[in-house]
Amino acid sequence: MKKIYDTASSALDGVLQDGMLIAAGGFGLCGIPELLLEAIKDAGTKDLTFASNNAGVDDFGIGILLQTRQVKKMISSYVGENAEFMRQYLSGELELEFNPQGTLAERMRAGGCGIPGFYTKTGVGTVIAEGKEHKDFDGETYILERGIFADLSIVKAWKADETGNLVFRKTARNFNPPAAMCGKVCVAEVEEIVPLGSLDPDSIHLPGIYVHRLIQGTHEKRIEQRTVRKKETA
Amino acid sequence: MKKIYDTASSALDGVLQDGMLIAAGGFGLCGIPELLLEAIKDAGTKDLTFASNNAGVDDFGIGILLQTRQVKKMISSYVGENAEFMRQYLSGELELEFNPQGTLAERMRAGGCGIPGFYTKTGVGTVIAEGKEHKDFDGETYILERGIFADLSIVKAWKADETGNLVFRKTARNFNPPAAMCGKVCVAEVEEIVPLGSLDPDSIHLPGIYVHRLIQGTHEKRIEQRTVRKKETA
Amino acid sequence: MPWDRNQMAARAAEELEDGMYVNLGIGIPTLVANYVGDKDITLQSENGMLGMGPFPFEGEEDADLINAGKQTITELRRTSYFDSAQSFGMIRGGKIAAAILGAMEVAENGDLANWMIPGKLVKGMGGAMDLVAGVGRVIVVMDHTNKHGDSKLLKECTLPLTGQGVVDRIITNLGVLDVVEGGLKIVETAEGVTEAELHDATEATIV
Amino acid sequence: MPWDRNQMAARAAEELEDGMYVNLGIGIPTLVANYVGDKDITLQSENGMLGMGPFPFEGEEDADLINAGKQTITELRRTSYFDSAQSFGMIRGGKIAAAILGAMEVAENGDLANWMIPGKLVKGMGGAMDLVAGVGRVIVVMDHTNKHGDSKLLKECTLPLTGQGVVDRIITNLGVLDVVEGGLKIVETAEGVTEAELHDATEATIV
Repeated sequence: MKKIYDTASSALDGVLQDGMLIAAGGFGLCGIPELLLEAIKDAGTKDLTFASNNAGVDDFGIGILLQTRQVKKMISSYVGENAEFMRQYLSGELELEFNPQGTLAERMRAGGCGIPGFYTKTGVGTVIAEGKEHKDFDGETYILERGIFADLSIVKAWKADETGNLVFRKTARNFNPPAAMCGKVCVAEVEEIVPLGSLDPDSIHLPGIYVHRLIQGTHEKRIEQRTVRKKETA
Repeated sequence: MKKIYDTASSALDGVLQDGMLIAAGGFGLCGIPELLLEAIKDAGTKDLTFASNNAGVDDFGIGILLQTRQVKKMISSYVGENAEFMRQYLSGELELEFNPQGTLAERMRAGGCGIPGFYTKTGVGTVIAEGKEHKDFDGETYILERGIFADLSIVKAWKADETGNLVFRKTARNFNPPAAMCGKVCVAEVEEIVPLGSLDPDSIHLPGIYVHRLIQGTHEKRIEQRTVRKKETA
Repeated sequence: MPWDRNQMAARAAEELEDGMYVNLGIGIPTLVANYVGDKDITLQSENGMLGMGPFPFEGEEDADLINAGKQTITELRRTSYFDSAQSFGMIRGGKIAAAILGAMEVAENGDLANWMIPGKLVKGMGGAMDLVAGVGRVIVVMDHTNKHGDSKLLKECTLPLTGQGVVDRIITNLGVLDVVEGGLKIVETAEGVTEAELHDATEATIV
Repeated sequence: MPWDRNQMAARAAEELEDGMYVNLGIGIPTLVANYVGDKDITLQSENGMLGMGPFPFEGEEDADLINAGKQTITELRRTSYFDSAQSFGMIRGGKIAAAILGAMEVAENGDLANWMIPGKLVKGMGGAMDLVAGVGRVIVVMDHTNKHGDSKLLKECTLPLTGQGVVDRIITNLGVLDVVEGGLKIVETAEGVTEAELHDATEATIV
């Protein structure tokens, strides 16, 4: 069973469908599946719903699919830094479902773990709780949040082996493992596919069972807020 | 804030109380907190409830606390291999709450993640579902399982640094991370405390935030079923 | 002639396809690994491992490396380790394509009993309830009848259930049966076993 | 004289004790890190990191290493990385001792609003709702009044809530107040600010 594909487009061949729900990894522009997003743009798939913490910026990440009007709805926790998003949202062209960041991450993990619903204190007493089931446990009130079961997951990792075992790097891990877990099909893009046996089995962040297709590519890895400090002179 | 203690007994000083709920890591005899269990035996703490996948064997693991009658109740998925356990259970001296293994692991993780309840298909239509809330999601029936919030967690890892970052080895990881997460206080025993900075930050299995006290010790690491194959002669 | 343990295991191995992630239970199911040939199968051990290898050579046992039956095993080049919550997350989440399990009883509606005999020794369900509820396909491998010659394929299970309506296919020493609408359907019989013999040995409705 | 941003941050740093794991919000809370002195504080960044270090030196920025404000940062010897589900698991699970956050409004019952102004730009709550619901202690650092001189410490919040009854302590440019039964209680005033001045600048009930 070969999981490795040559290009992002070929790795998405046959799995894209108008109106589908896609879970995407990444936080801000860090650890986003930039090559797969480009390929979805090229494929022209429409009416997409994205479960993704952010919506990219105007010309990078999910932002490029907003420009082409391929996105119908976002399930996100934070969508600042994206003027086109705001415009489409305020004009009613784009639906937006806000989820608290941790609720979104847990909803993805829950979907991947066969858990259709879980209770959380997050959002109780806020607009987030409106219309959701409330339940008391040991005298405290919680709301029911639902697992996300996506049609497709797209994620970005640092290294992979041919069986799809993935390793992430630093804070680029973020939403990638939960996003990968909750999709019926998961396609991963990585910086390097290494020989089988060269990843430490104790240090694999996402086992290959979650990864159905795999590409290696060159990533721009854009930095959103370049902040530095001065070296003190000795 | 020093987390490192000299002995298992000193690491448990002040945290043991009769009647408390203890979550313990380990699967079978693999990755069990053997030194801390010995110290609990020495402390003589009584009426304990253990959330632990197994109950050890008669003279090792939680089994030693069954011998001394320090255990009131077990929350476990499998308690074979333990004659004294069976005797106490059948005579009514010991309570036993069976949990499916995955439900037990998820209940511990849920407790550690502030989730008081979650829905699962596991056990629907079996004795496990009796008395539990049933709920349909998308046409399928699930039961509500509760997060475990333990008074104390005891776990065993391979390596730690002084801030309590833990690394496990092979299948000795098992229940240790979820058990560690669900306790108000977590005490860990490790084979080696390594200098700060020598663990790869991308490969830490359990961040030190979950670990309040730490000891280094020598472990017997008993093997329950020694199975081997013959080397074929060339 | 009915199949022996190894023939049953070999027949069960035919159920597995290239690229599958599979969980094998204790007993005959464990033997299935010997018959996968050059198919690319990855074995899950629910105590926290994908890519389970064979038993170690003598002297190379590692106390930190065991399977769900607590036996010492080895790792492969594809192996990954994870904790029990993650392990059962992938089981419950349907990521494991198939589980091959032993059973005490299977009912014609797919009910499975394999964890407890009331009044006798109570060991616990371990991961069996999670597996049957979560994996893509549940294949039972067991003798067609018990020691007393009574059918283990029943109209209704008499023992406490492991799962309700969970079994897809049953491989016994007499043949292969699928759980379908209204009862069990014979897929094939062991060489030399007639359909009539299989009917006679089966309490469950055969459709 | 009211405290300036740095004095507020320094005062907030006094809330932190040796061994604490802390999450700092964007703005003034970020400055708190400059005032922890030799206390052993571990900073969490909710995008998946414990042990957040300072900004990198120029030329040493790493696109894979950012904080929750998307700024490039560095790691420390104690650093660990994890995914977002684990990160918010520790937040929701109460493992983070304290969060120091900015706010638009705080009500006398501890309600907090800091994520949205209806009709204006909608950016989202990010991790703020999770933090206020989950961490051990929520400390708000903000100016006592808005640009128009109106109190930000209110009887009731007018903006959509981030959390209900979640704030423990408020540190403003005028002083420190605790949320207690019946309203806010003055803990201290900034040097040179009288309790009367603080009363005058506060809409919330002071008890």
